[in-house]
Amino acid sequence: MNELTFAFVGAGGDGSVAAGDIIASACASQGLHVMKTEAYGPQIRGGEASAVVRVSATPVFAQSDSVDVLVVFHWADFARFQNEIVLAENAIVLCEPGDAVPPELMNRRIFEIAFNDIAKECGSPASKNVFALALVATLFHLPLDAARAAVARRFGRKKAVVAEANLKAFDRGVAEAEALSSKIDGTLTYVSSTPYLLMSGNEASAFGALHAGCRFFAGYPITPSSEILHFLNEWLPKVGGSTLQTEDELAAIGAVIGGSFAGVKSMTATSGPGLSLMAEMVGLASIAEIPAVIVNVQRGGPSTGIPTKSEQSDLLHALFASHGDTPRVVIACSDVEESFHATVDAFNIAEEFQVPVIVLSDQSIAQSRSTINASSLKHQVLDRLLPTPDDLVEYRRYRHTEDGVSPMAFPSMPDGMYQTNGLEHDEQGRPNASFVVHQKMNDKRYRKLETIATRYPLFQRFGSATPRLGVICWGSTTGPVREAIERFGQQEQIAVFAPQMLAPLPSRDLQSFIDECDAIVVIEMSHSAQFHQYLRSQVDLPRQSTSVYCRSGGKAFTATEITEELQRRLPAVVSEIEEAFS
Amino acid sequence: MNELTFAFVGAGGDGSVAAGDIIASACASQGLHVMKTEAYGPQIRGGEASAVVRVSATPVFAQSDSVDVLVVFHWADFARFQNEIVLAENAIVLCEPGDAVPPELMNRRIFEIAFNDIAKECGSPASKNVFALALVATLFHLPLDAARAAVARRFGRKKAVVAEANLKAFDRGVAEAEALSSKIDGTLTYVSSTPYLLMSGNEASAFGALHAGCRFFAGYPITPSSEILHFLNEWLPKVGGSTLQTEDELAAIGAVIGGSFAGVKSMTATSGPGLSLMAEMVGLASIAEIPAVIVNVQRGGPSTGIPTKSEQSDLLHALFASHGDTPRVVIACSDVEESFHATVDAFNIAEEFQVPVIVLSDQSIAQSRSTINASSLKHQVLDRLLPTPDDLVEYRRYRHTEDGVSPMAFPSMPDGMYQTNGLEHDEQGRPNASFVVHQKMNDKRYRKLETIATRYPLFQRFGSATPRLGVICWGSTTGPVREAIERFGQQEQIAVFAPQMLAPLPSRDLQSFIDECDAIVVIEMSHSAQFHQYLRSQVDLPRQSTSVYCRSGGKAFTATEITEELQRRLPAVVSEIEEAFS
Amino acid sequence: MTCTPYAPLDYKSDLKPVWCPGCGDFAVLNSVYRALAELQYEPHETVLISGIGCSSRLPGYVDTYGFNSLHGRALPIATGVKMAAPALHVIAVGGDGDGLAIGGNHFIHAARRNVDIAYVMMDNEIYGLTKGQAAPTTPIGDRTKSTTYGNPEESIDPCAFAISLGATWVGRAFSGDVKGTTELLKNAMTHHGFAFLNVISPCVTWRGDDQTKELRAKVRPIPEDHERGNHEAALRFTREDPSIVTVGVLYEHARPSLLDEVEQIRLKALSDAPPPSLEAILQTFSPAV
Amino acid sequence: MTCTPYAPLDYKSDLKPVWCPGCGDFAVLNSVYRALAELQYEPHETVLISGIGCSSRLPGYVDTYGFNSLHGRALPIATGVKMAAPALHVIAVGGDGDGLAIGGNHFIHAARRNVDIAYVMMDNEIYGLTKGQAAPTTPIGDRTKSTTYGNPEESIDPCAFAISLGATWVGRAFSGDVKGTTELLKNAMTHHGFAFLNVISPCVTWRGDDQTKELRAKVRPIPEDHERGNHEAALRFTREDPSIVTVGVLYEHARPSLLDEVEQIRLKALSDAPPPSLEAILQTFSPAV
Ligand SMILES: Cc1ncc(C[n+]2csc(CCOP(=O)(O)OP(=O)(O)O)c2C)c(N)n1
Ligand SMILES: Cc1ncc(C[n+]2csc(CCOP(=O)(O)OP(=O)(O)O)c2C)c(N)n1
Ligand code: SF4
Ligand code: SF4
Ligand SMILES: [Mg+2]
Ligand SMILES: [Mg+2]
Repeated sequence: MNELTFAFVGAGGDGSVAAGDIIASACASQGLHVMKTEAYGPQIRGGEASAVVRVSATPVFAQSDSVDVLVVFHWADFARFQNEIVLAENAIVLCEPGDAVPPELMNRRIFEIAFNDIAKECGSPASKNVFALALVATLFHLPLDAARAAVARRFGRKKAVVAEANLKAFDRGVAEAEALSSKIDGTLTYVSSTPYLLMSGNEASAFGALHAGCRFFAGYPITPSSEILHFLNEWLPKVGGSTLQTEDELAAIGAVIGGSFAGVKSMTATSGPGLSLMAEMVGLASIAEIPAVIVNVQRGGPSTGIPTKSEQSDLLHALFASHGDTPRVVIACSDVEESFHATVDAFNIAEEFQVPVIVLSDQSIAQSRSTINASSLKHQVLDRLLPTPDDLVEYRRYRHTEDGVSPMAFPSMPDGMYQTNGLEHDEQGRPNASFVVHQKMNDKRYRKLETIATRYPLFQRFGSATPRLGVICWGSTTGPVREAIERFGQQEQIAVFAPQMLAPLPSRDLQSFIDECDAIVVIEMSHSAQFHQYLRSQVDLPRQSTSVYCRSGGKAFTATEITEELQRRLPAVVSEIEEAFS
Repeated sequence: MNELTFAFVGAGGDGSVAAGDIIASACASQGLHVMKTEAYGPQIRGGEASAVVRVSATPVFAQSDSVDVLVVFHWADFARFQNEIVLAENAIVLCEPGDAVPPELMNRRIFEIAFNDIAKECGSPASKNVFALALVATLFHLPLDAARAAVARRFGRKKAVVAEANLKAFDRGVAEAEALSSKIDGTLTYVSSTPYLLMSGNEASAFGALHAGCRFFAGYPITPSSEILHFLNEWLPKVGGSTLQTEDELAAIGAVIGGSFAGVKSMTATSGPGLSLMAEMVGLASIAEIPAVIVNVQRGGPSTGIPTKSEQSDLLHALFASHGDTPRVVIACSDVEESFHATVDAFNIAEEFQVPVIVLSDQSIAQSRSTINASSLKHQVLDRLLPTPDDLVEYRRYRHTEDGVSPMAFPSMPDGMYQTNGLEHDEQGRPNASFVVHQKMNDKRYRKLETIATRYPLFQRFGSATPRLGVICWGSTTGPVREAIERFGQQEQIAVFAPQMLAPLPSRDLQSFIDECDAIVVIEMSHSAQFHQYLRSQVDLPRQSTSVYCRSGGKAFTATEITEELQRRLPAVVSEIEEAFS
Repeated sequence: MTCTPYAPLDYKSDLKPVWCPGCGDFAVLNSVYRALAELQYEPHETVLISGIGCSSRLPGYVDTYGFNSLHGRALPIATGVKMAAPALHVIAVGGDGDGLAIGGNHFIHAARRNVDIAYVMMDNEIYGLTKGQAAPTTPIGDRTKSTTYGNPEESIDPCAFAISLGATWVGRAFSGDVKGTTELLKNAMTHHGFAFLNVISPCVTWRGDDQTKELRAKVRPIPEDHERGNHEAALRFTREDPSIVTVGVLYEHARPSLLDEVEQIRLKALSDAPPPSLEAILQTFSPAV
Repeated sequence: MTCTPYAPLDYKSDLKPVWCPGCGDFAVLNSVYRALAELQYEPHETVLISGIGCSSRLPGYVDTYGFNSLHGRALPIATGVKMAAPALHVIAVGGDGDGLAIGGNHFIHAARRNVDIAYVMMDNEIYGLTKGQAAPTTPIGDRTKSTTYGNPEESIDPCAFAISLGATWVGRAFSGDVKGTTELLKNAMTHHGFAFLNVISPCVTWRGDDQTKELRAKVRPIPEDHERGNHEAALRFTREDPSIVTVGVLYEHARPSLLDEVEQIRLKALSDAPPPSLEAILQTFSPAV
């Protein structure tokens, strides 16, 4: 087999997530492609926990449709995840003897394994996850040595008895697998190669910030973005930077604007509720033309909503929040690797064009871990336009220029002193309430977006070169769409356009894509079809032949779900074309 | 003459605004139509001040294009207003002898009047404004007795000498007018009738709130909305209500949500920066389905922008701010009278449908005073759907219903107890993170908008019944557009569609309007054409035959400006139609 | 209809708490049930309002009217409820992060206004729900998820904060002592004006399983002879030796509450005249006036 | 290049103040010019940051780097500036409404963090710019545009606020006394940590033309023997008889500033190792680690 998906489910303390981690890192270390997600019940500790690990010899772009191998420590804990963890029809299920299998799963291939007893025998009841992972690793031919090494490392820091018990449990798992192997087929076929890195989207964003030269981070904790704060809190001080955990999100973006005004690349990270609180400050950064990077990790909304699950419903807020005519840039990322690139682009654009830039990620990217090739994490870094000595003669901070970008002095630069504000102002930055100045300054600020649109027409286009059906999607929806498209193969003439640059949108490219297709389907995870509303406002979507597949979040898109939606639309394309020829 | 526009300009303390007030109220008391605006320099006291009063025998819908009669106490103070106060070609200008007239105004009909000296003669240098208004009132046949009575009332509360001096100045003005009258023509022709009320948009909103049954107001001062706070602070306690001046806008909308949750109709009022801060709370009101009315008086943006001038650039923020899929209602008002109706509608809809409702006014409506017929300030008042005894049996606060509206208990109602939140929740209000519940609840909340759209398809349509050119505009732009349309008369086949309901938009009516027209022009005061962007996202605007006239705020639209824009587009319509028939 | 008095568990809602086993908030919830029962508050006349956090989940577990609102915003909402419907018993609850970080400004102004509510802060010296970042109450130097090298910021004592800002009743409780906490809750709930109760409520998950035991050993009742009307004396119990946690009523002071003021305003506004009709109000816009 | 020392007016920008004639803020501005000159701060190494209000217009009139930001947000911005560029002189300025109403939460946390900036509040007991509504400093009972029947809320003493929240230097000045204000400004600006200076700066437009005269009569210098290290003693000057306004340094206390802590964190983070390369950081994601 080319790929397999494993799931571990149990109560907090059962070590499901750790088991997933060890498998993931063992596989990544052998050059396998891995995508790992975790999910929890609402209880912070001791509640339900699950880990799903997709392992593949070829690249993967999404979570898989269904799980091939499920380890359940307690069926009671499985209930919470039953909508999320879908078992393949011939899935193999390993569970405790005597723990009643839910009737609807009775038709899967069920094996009773006395996890608890065996772990106890090995010297530690807590080692059952290690036993379980060794068992499945052996059964399905995952990299066993790497897994054992990972266990050794993980428990090496603990007391010796604990480490010993776990290694014993591992070996016991390997041994027990022998007995089962005859009953279980379907092993993973792969060739080991150079190891991949294993990173989450949040880590990739945070590392992207370091790479881009960010040296000041201010933020307020919020799920599912807090890992960015944690990472930078650990690493920024080592490279001469600093972080500030502020009292709230108003202060976070305020401090970022301050740091940036002072000449240092600065960033904050948040999720929907925090981004809502930042609306006013986005306007300040926009009118005072101060670079600012905001990473917003979307979760289920509105309001507090569903903090631990994904949705693509902060889009219109990111694009349009803040009163007044407020130019800003919005960049999407569609996977872990793009979280890195989008963050570096965000800094480059923010700095070069002196605008606030919002990076839109979401929980499914930010908190899942994927394999990444270290060599793909390269990206050119650009800096702010500083005033020349000539510019500093009667320096005008907001001098009108062709592309709207005026050289920006920073405090400590002699002769660069200027007084700025959030009021409308003239070229010197002096408050000015006249229509003429206002009109000209609005022009200047919006002109920057035109240049950005030309310089950064960022989008992905893939699939058929001569599409009949065009899919437009963005962000984390792109992965499942890609997998769905690949299932259709080339004959079906489906192509996908996924803009990374959401504002300014690469409208020209998008319009020609639309014009090439006979029919368009917009796919997104927002109940109110925010992306479709936005697209309509920016490009011309043919009234008759455009359809939308949108739904609420709280459950990941699968390739199968999208394949079905596309299939449903393919006959329409066909009949329409027939009509056109009739 | 059918109408005249007067302007008074001077330094703070010159009494320009008081002069305008007295003229306005004298005219209103005789059944004349009046629109009065004020403008100031940035200095709070002692800076430049101006008042412009348009007086007409027939209804007026906008500020006039130009001023017919200008009283300038100091030319130096006029400079600040020169873009706003445009003098008619044959304008009459009254100014101090020896105060040099700006060269570009030398061609107007200039009369030197020794305001200062005469006022001193009357016993108070501060009475020059009264002298001046009496002079112009006499010259142009404004209601003189009413004006004198207004002066008497105004100064009756002051010291006797002051009152005397002012009445003396008034009589002196009347007398001086005799001498000038031969040189000045153009008097106002009108028939006295029953008096009108004189109200500002902010007062009309505040009164609308009282009318609708609002008994709790929480707000934070901000220009140009503070008058709503001031009015309600004075009047709510008299009708058993209360106001709270909060520490910030987050608290203001929070307290409103609290008051409303407790069963009392509640409101806040703010301007752009405040509305930006309220973004998160709008989401809470939306998901917890708590009625909340927010009056947002737009000013120049972005950020602090131009606090004292109008713009229509909070539109997209009002429509889309707050992360997540957040249904809300947005209602526009286009003049003072509509400020009343929009506010009552806002309460009716908020209460009946348990949604947050944003009323969008702007500075040009909110702070200008217009004549209103008291009898037009009637409006049906609707209340919240309370649970029946049957509903209270195993009460489900968020029960799924056909129109999405579930009966809402309030604290102190026995058996109505429920626990709500901003998390996604089930029918009982219990937090629930499952996709199925989320999808269904999103459905429920958005379903309410559908009913609202059917019940409240609020729009104005006027002009030709068989339009070739269709104008779409909203809010304060409607007044100048109406005046422009009237100039064209019936032959030109221009019609106007101005939605009062911005969300949900009366899309069906709007679409048929669009489809009726050969060409469409969208007119708005926003640099980034926010209204046009929004319209595109909601209805189908023909790509070829739609154009936009938008610009930054900071200067009112005039009927002439809009007439010119329409004129420019008329030949296009003609040629297009010709093409169609060729 | 027979009238049996409410028992503590009559206030229990159907929702099962999602707190971690051993979390101090369970005991706070029990104390809330008891206090409500001892005061025989009508469930339908009682409103619990919270922000966001583990602790802010509490209103969901109490079968009164309840509102688990936004992070940091319990107090403005509670103020709105109380002003709109003064007859209700309004209790705001939440975490230390909720009330002192993002909600700090509302705390200042609720205290200053002396709004007639009880505010119960479940203080665990950490952000529990977001999985262990430093709160404004986290001791300086402590390592947390967001303070890898030790917390650089001086912590706030919530009681000192409340006393300094004008709260008219300030107490400290330890959640492990349900009887004591119940008493203090009752005191806070029946106080006239703004009452602040800081309940030390351990987070076993992010502050360590030993928290409860360690705290129990530190708890001391406030001396009988403490003058609770004395500002300076009260503040002394907020700068204690770290080995002591004094519980009890730290401060109490009588001044008019916000609702007293609102009532005064209504009287002044009418000055014995009958309430004006809408028509009468409208006539103030008549140019003849 | 000859080096003439900066004179006060060298710090004056081209922008003409828009304050009302007689506004107390003119004198504050003069004191700022003088203090900068006496300290010989390099204009390009100095940053003034304000919120929104009449008083917050001040940075526009000073030819250093300046930022008249958003209502209530001067302190977070100033904190960001100082953390990002510690060598700068960072001075936050603004009104009483700006700092105590909408900005109150940032004041709490700036003080607690002991961030190395001076914060100058121009206190006129009113919202000037929005034309005369009550501020948190407006005395209880006062009528303003937003308190038709008298202000129902107890006012805040900004110095008491700052002292209680952990500011390490707190002073009060009267704008009419330029010499005294200049001295106190210099003190605040050179203090190590968070220094708060409350400058009583009358609003003649909304608090009456007599404000300045009346205040001048109330001003008293702080007694020579005042122990500025003593919390309780300092607080006593914040609960004064309304006929007295004591000016001077109320409180001073030494503790590590935020930047001291940041420096410590950097040292701890590296613990003598050289700064890691990006590649080294990336390798922490290698599954083999
Ligand atoms: C605006 C906003 N910012 C951040 C968050 C994330 N958040 C939820 S609870 C919390 C802090 C919880 O700490 P505390 O209030 O002390 O409650 P505890 O969980 O410790 O009981 C944070 C930061 C949020 N929900 N909303
Ligand atoms: C978010 C926001 N809310 C409200 C305002 C309106 N506003 C501007 S200044 C101000 C208060 C001014 O008072 P203060 O800070 O004391 O300054 P002063 O004018 O008295 O010097 C207010 C409420 C605003 N600009 N932004
Ligand atoms: S994380 Fe801490 S505060 Fe939250 S429920 Fe668990 S123990 Fe309680
Ligand atoms: S309104 Fe008051 S504070 Fe503002 S400039 Fe005038 S006097 Fe000064
Ligand atoms: Mg906490
Ligand atoms: Mg003030």
